[in-house]
Amino acid sequence: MNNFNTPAPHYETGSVKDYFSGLYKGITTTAKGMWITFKYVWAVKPVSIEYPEVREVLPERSRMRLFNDVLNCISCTQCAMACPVDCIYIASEKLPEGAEIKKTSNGQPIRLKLTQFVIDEALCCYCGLCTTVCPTECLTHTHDYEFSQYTIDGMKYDYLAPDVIAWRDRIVK
Amino acid sequence: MQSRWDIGEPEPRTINKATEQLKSELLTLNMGPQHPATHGVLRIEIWTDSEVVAHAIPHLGYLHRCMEKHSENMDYRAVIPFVDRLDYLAAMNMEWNYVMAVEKMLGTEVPRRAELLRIMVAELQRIGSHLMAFGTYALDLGAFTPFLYAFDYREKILRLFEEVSGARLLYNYYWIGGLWNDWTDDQLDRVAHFCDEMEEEAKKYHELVSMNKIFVERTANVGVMSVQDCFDFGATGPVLRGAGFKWDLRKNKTYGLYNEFDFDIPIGTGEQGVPGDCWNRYIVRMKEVVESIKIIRQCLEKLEPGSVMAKVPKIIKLPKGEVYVRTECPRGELGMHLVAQEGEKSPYRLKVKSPCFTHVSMLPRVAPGQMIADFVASVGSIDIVLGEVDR
Amino acid sequence: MHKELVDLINSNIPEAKAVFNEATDPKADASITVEASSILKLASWLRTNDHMPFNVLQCISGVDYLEYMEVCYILAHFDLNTPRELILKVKLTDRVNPNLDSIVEVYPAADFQERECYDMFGVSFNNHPDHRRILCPDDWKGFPLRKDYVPAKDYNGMLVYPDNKMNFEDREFIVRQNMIKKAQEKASES
Amino acid sequence: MQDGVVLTTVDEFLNWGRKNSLWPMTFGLACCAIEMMATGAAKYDLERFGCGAFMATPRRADMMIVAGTVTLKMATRVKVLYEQMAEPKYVISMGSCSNKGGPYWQWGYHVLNGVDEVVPVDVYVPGCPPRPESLIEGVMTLQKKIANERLLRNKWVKHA
Repeated sequence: MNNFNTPAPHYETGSVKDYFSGLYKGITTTAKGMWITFKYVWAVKPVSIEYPEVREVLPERSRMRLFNDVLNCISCTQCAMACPVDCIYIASEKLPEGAEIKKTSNGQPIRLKLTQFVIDEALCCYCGLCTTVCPTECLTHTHDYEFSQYTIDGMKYDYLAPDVIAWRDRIVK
Repeated sequence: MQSRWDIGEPEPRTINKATEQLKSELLTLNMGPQHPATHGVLRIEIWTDSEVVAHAIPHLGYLHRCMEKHSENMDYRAVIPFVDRLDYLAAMNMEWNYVMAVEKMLGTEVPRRAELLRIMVAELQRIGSHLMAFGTYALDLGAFTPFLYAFDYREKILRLFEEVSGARLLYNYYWIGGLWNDWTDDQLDRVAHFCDEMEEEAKKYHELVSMNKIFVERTANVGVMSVQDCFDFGATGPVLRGAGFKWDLRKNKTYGLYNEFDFDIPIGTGEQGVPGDCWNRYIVRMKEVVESIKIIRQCLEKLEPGSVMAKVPKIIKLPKGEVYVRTECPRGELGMHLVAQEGEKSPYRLKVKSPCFTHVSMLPRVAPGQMIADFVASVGSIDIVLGEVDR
Repeated sequence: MHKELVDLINSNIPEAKAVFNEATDPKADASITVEASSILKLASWLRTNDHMPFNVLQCISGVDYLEYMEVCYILAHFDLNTPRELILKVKLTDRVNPNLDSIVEVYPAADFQERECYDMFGVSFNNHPDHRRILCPDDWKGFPLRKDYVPAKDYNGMLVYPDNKMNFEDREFIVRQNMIKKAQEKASES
Repeated sequence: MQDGVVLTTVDEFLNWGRKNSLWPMTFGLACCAIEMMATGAAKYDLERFGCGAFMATPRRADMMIVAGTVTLKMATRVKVLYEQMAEPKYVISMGSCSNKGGPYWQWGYHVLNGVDEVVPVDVYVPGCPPRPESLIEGVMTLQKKIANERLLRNKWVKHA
């Protein structure tokens, strides 16, 4: 049949009885499947969540956008080292001699002045390794996932900027 | 009188001399990187001889994300998110394999509750992965509703995982020395509730798809891979079990605490068609879902309170040496060959033996003589995930 | 299992010169090192002998130790009552054009694995049916998983590392750069 | 013609029609593709926004959701697929990998850092992988962008 020695597809040609039994089986099994789906008209509560109006409550540990409460940050750079993707950029400098040592919420002294804390959310892989090594628990995952942007630079969050600090009262309990 | 239609014996069809010399040739089709039936970016160059596949050449590498190069530059804990992204449908099993390799070299003793929870979570992930395989396989063959059913139940599993680990698909939940955090009793009850629902659901899928005459016609006796083929190409998992060889690492080379559980290994017995064809591979996955439910139930009974994380040094440094650890993943037998140098913070070399990589290499042997639609069915039946094939 | 297998190999295939290397750490795995030239004969013997057969080739993983390169053949025996697995190592000293015999006739599974080993390490396998790169594009230069591989900056027109995306202005502050600089200064003083 | 009332209302009407029937192309690359399928499935239904019909061919698609890691070998295909789509076409880059290379930006010698190297991107959806809700929010931001486009006015008004 073909001159490229491709093996011909094997199809066994059944008898007339096979034809009709196949026809019967085809109709009954498909009808049974359709009946299962038809039962969903009255038997099952609708599954879909109308997202913009109905928002699902995220579980407590859900890892969405990161937030760093810079007042409690002692700039120990543990998170920058633990990050597998290197998307956390921290810079700190010595406090001037006489300056008084402020304390974080859980009592650790802040000896370094944090000058830059930037997380590039476009690179971040949301794995949560940084939040586990943070000694003062200031770097946490929040629950907001609605921050798609038109430009790529919109995703580099500078946590020292006043508008980002303003999120603090919404997030930090 | 002679009727107009009576022209006597019609002469045989004559072949025009000119068409005698016409040479037909093979047509190359690209089941290209973007194709609804290739479950991702796999390109198969099909040489077709009028709708019958003459031979097929898979081209891989469209999702080669250089994971092995990354694992040489990350410290041991930071490699876990990259191991997640290998087989993103069974991320927990991938993590478990890597974490078991590191723990074997490190020699840490994982607490019993963590070991039991690892088995439970891995089996839940196996159900989720098989649901995905069931949904997309029915989608390949044209049935859209099973895809919605499967994803409805997959969402329930993802919700459970999100409450425990925090992410829906790529968890970073298995840590070196145990688990990141523990399951509360309320979550464990929901797992038990899910198991009961899933049992009815599996019966429903059986009626909806497995016994459907059209599905059986499309998959029985199609893409037959015998046991000898599987040994030649090193195929494992549902492909080998579908061919009728009872090989499952959870039973044959027990790791973790699998020896304390009793469950049996479904193999392709050839109810419909021949063992080793697409239908048997599919039905082995469906039966494995029921077995996994059994394991999860036994796991829930055996759980007793305790710590979930063992004592692990802050910076992990492995002794010099290499280890090869194999676990049974939903797609087959995953193996990780970890080579470590003395006093180095990152693995020296991590080679991932991916089951789907070997299954794709079987396609050129299955393809010749199949119609293109059957070839789509056999590609779908071996359930490829491209993140793991291309690493 | 390993010692017994080494004696078997040395008795059946003398030029293999199998050497059993003890696991360097009690928790790690032991392996057997074999002569590079005898790999094809050894593979066919390993698959068909009746003392300790290995009917499945799991994977071929290359490891680059800078002075020499090592190709590990990981074999397994799928059998219900005597499951076994073995790490078979082959040392290749020349880095310019290391090559081995392809064992595709014995284990068809080796087809893709060898192509990947060639693609990542440059170990060419003679009389391999389809000796192309498998993961990287065909016109890719260099062998990525070698330790001395420097990734190319761009690949036919597309920038792999575009400057505007590398956050250089943030990276001056990055902690690792400072640590590396300090380490270099200390190294240069001492 | 000037930028008068007539053209603006016609533009708005066309934008309204176009933004509510964005047909995406089935273009799943990696893990984000699974979340895209979850968005298309029953629970988080993309069909409610008119973009549930996943078209297999680029010819019939209006929107390309680049879901997953764009490797160098795949980048040329992404460009070809983008060019085969009919104008007006939009691109949503879903997930950190296609935004800026994601976890593979530093050591991935074969990974393209950001899909905007090959195709113009309209909306970047962050996340790895993004939740189905954040993908729907990405589609809604794209719809906001389409709502005040000036396709007719740019074409016919001289000093647009």
